[in-house]
Amino acid sequence: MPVPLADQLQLYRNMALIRRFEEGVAEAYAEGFIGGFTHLYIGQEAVATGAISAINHDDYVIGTYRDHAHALVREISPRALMAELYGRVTGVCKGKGGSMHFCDPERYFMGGYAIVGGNLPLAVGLALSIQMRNEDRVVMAFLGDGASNQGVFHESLNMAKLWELPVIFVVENNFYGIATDVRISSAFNEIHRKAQGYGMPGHVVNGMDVIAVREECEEVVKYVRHGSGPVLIEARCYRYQGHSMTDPGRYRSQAEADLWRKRDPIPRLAKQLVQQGLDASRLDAIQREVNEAVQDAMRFAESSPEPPDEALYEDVYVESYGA
Amino acid sequence: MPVPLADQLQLYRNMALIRRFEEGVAEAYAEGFIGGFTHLYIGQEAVATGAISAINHDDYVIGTYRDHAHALVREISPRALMAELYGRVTGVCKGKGGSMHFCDPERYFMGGYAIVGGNLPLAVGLALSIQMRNEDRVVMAFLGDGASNQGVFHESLNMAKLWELPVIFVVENNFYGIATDVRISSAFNEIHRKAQGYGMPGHVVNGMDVIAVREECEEVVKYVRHGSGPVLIEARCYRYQGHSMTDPGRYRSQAEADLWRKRDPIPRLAKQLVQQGLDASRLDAIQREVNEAVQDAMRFAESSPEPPDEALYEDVYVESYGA
Amino acid sequence: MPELRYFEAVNQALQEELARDERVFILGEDVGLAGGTFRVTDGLMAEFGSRRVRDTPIAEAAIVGIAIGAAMSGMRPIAELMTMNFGIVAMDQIVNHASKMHYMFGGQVTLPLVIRAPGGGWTQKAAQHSHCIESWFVNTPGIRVVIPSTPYDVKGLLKTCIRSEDPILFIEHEMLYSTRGEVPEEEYLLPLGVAEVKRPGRDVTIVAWSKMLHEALKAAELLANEGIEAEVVDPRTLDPLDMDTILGSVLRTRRAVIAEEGWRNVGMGAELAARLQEHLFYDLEAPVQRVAAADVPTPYARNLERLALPNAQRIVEAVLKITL
Amino acid sequence: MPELRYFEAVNQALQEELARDERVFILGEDVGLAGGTFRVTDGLMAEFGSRRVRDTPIAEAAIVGIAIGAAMSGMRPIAELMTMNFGIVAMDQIVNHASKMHYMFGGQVTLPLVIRAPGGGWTQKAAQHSHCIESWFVNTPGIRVVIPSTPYDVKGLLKTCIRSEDPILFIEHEMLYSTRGEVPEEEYLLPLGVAEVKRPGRDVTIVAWSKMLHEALKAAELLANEGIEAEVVDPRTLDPLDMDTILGSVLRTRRAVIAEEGWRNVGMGAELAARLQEHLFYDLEAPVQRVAAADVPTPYARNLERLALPNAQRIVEAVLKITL
Ligand SMILES: Cc1ncc(C[n+]2csc(CCOP(=O)(O)OP(=O)(O)O)c2C)c(N)n1
Ligand SMILES: Cc1ncc(C[n+]2csc(CCOP(=O)(O)OP(=O)(O)O)c2C)c(N)n1
Ligand SMILES: [Mg+2]
Ligand SMILES: [Mg+2]
Repeated sequence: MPVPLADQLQLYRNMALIRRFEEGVAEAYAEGFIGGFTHLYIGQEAVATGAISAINHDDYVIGTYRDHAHALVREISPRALMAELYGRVTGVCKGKGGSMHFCDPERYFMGGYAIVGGNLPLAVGLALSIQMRNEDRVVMAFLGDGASNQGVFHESLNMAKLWELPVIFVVENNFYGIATDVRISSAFNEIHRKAQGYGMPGHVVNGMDVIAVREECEEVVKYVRHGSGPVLIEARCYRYQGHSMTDPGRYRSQAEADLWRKRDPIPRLAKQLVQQGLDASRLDAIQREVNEAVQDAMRFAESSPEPPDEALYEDVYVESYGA
Repeated sequence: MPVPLADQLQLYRNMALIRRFEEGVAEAYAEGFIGGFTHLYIGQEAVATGAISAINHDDYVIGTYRDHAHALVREISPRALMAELYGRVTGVCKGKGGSMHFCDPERYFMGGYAIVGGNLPLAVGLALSIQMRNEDRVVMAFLGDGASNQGVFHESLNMAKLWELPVIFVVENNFYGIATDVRISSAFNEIHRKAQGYGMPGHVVNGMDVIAVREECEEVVKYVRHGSGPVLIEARCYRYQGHSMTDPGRYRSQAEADLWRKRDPIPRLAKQLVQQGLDASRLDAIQREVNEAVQDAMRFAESSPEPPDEALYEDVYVESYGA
Repeated sequence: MPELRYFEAVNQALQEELARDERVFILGEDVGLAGGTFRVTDGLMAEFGSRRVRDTPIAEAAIVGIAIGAAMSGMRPIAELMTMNFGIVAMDQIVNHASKMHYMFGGQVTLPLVIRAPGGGWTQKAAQHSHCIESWFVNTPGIRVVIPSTPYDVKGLLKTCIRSEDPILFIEHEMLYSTRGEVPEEEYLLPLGVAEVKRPGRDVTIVAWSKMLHEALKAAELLANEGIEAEVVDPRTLDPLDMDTILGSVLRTRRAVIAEEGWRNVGMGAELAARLQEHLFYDLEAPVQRVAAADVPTPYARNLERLALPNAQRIVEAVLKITL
Repeated sequence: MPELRYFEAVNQALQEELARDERVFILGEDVGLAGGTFRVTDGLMAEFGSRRVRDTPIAEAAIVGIAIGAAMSGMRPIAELMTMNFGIVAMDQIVNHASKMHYMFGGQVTLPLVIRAPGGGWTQKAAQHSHCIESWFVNTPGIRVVIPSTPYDVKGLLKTCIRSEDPILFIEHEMLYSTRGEVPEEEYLLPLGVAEVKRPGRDVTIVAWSKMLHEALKAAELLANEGIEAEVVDPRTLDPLDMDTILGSVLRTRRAVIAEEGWRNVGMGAELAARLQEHLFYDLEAPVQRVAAADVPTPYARNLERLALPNAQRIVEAVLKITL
């Protein structure tokens, strides 16, 4: 089924919002408002945007430390996200998580995690909940190419397939784990084929084309929701920035970067939209709108208070005891 | 190349020795001479015997907690092994390791390990040593079907293949990890095909036929020694006893056990040898010889002293310091 | 009151909570068909089915991680690690995930999760299979550590833990499973963070838990023959820790010995000794003594293992050192 | 003497040992082409090639396990864990394999193995990326724990470790990499198990290591303004631990504060406090004080992180508590 125009516009808006949001993050980081590790998604927008658009609002999403985009697509407000990055009490995790640990269970966004591969068994656990309660839900779990070399990746795929759980593993293959080229980290760098070792379907999709990602995911989600078991999707993409804010990214050639920038998913969709007869001014309006949303989020974050001192000892445990 | 008669006799002797040794272990365990966890290999003799007979004496072997057989095939003396089981200072590890931790680096037997899968990265490390020093050696690493679900299995296969290291992973598929049937633990229970996920050749062999194991391994060892990278071999076999001395093994049906006992590797080879014209009395002599060796080992172990008290604090570190 | 063995008490707690709340389920290696390595889950799969008593592959990191994922989405999983030794394989999931999520997500996610695992040495299981490493998890904020010593305690505490909203590491002991003790027929729950004086005494306080509690009680008997009345306190839960009861006891006896089966160096005993001297510096009549395992990997040989592990006799010696 | 930054001192030690002994090699994530996350291995792949400075996949358990296998067959690997946080993923290989093999195989196998990893918080890396968990490894017999605080110490100790026959966990600190200090041009080695008095004083002993050593020195400055002369002792290696130097110092000052960045509950400070009261019960004028991280997962927000982590001011407060 072709993606309706309204949905295409929404995809465009989300990608534009992610890009603009992260540009704002980079500025705020440079100005010292944001600390810690902050990993930008710029260049990869089509993956989270297209994939998450293919599921329902009450399907679970679980991510990594590179998680701003996924949270935005889940419609967590830019204000709550930016405030989290600024370490303010108005942040989505009250300032306690930061960039790598966005979380909003009310929007079924089950968190960002900073141990490579560590989120994958959690994804399987979410899917097990669904199966045990006969819920009509799926789990969409994101991971990087590098994560597919970790032991828990293997354990998670095995158990997801063994129990035929409703989980979709979306590998954001940006070809690098920090500075390490996938070719020197994976014996088998056709990552989607790793699924075969578990008897699980594995697909590959152009992660620079949001429509392609959306369509592929729609198919897969149907299969998974239908109870046919887990699927792995490899989305090939590229991050334009360094691995994190402190990485100049010198391990990649200019030629390689240029090549990928030519495939930028945002102008690509813009062009397609205009070809479908959309007035280009609509896109400009969206750009202005997301720009304003990000400016607003930054103002909001900056003017929000830090967490109170008492927060230090809050939320370590739910229950307190005699001692 | 067909296996020469002398070698066949040696294979027979080793299988007979393993079986008799372990029968002795079971007796000694029942009498309280042996403690801890003790895992018998009875039924699986053809695997260690055939596989290790295909490598050189200075190729590395590394095993699991089910390691008596591998140590015997490596020609560690039954005395040193039995004494280890009795926890005596004359044991191969001075009584400190016990059944699960046989080790004799002089015979290139690099240890038994009791954490399922934990020995696999060590095997890759041994192979890395070989490659870095351009030695003419291979590593033969043993693991169970259950171990192939552990994360380090995946990490080890990936890195062995990535670096094209000279290691042979021999999966002793006895179809159970303790009480757990391989079909409820592995999404893909054609274990040899798990190698495909790493672009590694995977073979399957009848682990109840020592000649088949030997011949398959000879081929594989040639390939690996030649520098063509790692290989995985799945040897299908069956343990007649419980998982360890305390396991009655009720999770398996009598019919299943009977079926496998009909395939017993020792009478099978005996029959083949007689068919080749060997006088059956030669085999009886071997049985008497290994019986005597085991009796001798048990007497030796029983009469050996326990480790002295000082041993408690010895060998924690090689080097001592001011403090 | 009927007598039960420790493993039967665990089994009862599990059975009752599985029956009470359908969100509760068990997963682990050989917990289902086999009924558990130590018979702890015997009969539960037959009663509750293979979805709620679930056999897993040998993959401890995933077992714990899957339990976390299930807990954060409203289930109440009980993950069994066949032994604590294998918990080390799952360390990242326990420490970096279970113990941090409630806090780092600003309280939005709760993890009603129990990780059960038996620890301990004593039967020549050798270096890789004899761990008492509760101190690492007490060091880690965000996860509770419960470590009961009797059938009564294990049942009452486990039921409370299963109903708790927090992740809890519930440490049993392989040598305790066959021990017996009275367990009421009617339902009861025991609170976390409440120590119990298992034997009153006025001359010295011995703090001990898990299997060492029983060694401490034996030691107290022996000491009584010498005219020394030892008070034996079992904290039962190491996090939360009922420091009040311990301080109260030592304030009366003015002498303390901590006995643990784990290694001495930076063990739980160190924490207790450090706290006692902080709080009771002017009240203590003698330095706090620690009885613990020798700081060596656990040896296989029977005689060496006995030398390595602490016991009643060592506790007696430690007490005599500060009471004579 | 030339000044070097801490990361340069580590780099020099690695470079010199790689050049000296061809059995030495490095493996880890991004150690080669990228020159190391903290520039520690910069230039080494260019000089020694990609076999001896080896980039690995993200698979910490295998990285450590492969290093063990290489060490037991005669190589001298240096495994880099990008940070200590990821060491938790490799916990089983470190604890169940590296630390036990020499002993459980009766001394037949030696593991000349260094595992390097930086720890620590301070820059809002949040809960999963801010660990100081040295106490777990000190608790574990069979592996040494070295934790240097200055460029001079880190170079001299690392070279000794690389030449040692034992497995060693070598813990650096992310915040120390850019600090400067004098490092001689000629070769030198520093012994393990020898603490250093980094500042002499007569009124109180502060024991601190890694980044906290520097906070302790700052605290000593502040205290000097108040007329209190603090002696600052850096154990430099936590296993082996030079207890003699620490006891000697406290015997003179009769007051002690232990400062560590790790959590307080069952941290290394507990061990030191426990030992001090054992050995110097009648000599101490006041209870041993511990300054440590708040027992909470490390929060992201800058203000909360600062509240959570110990610093010079807290050390001053602890000292004042027992000197006034
Ligand atoms: C267990 C673990 N090891 C190492 C790291 C450090 N690290 C953070 S991100 C990263 C690269 C991950 O690469 P990939 O999975 O491809 O994801 P990407 O960053 O490219 O999105 C590494 C090595 C970590 N966070 N966790
Ligand atoms: C990490 C770990 N988890 C669990 C165990 C307990 N355990 C010991 S042997 C075993 C079964 C292993 O099965 P398999 O790999 O098939 O080998 P087999 O015993 O059949 O030879 C288990 C679960 C262990 N020793 N280590
Ligand atoms: Mg990547
Ligand atoms: Mg098996």
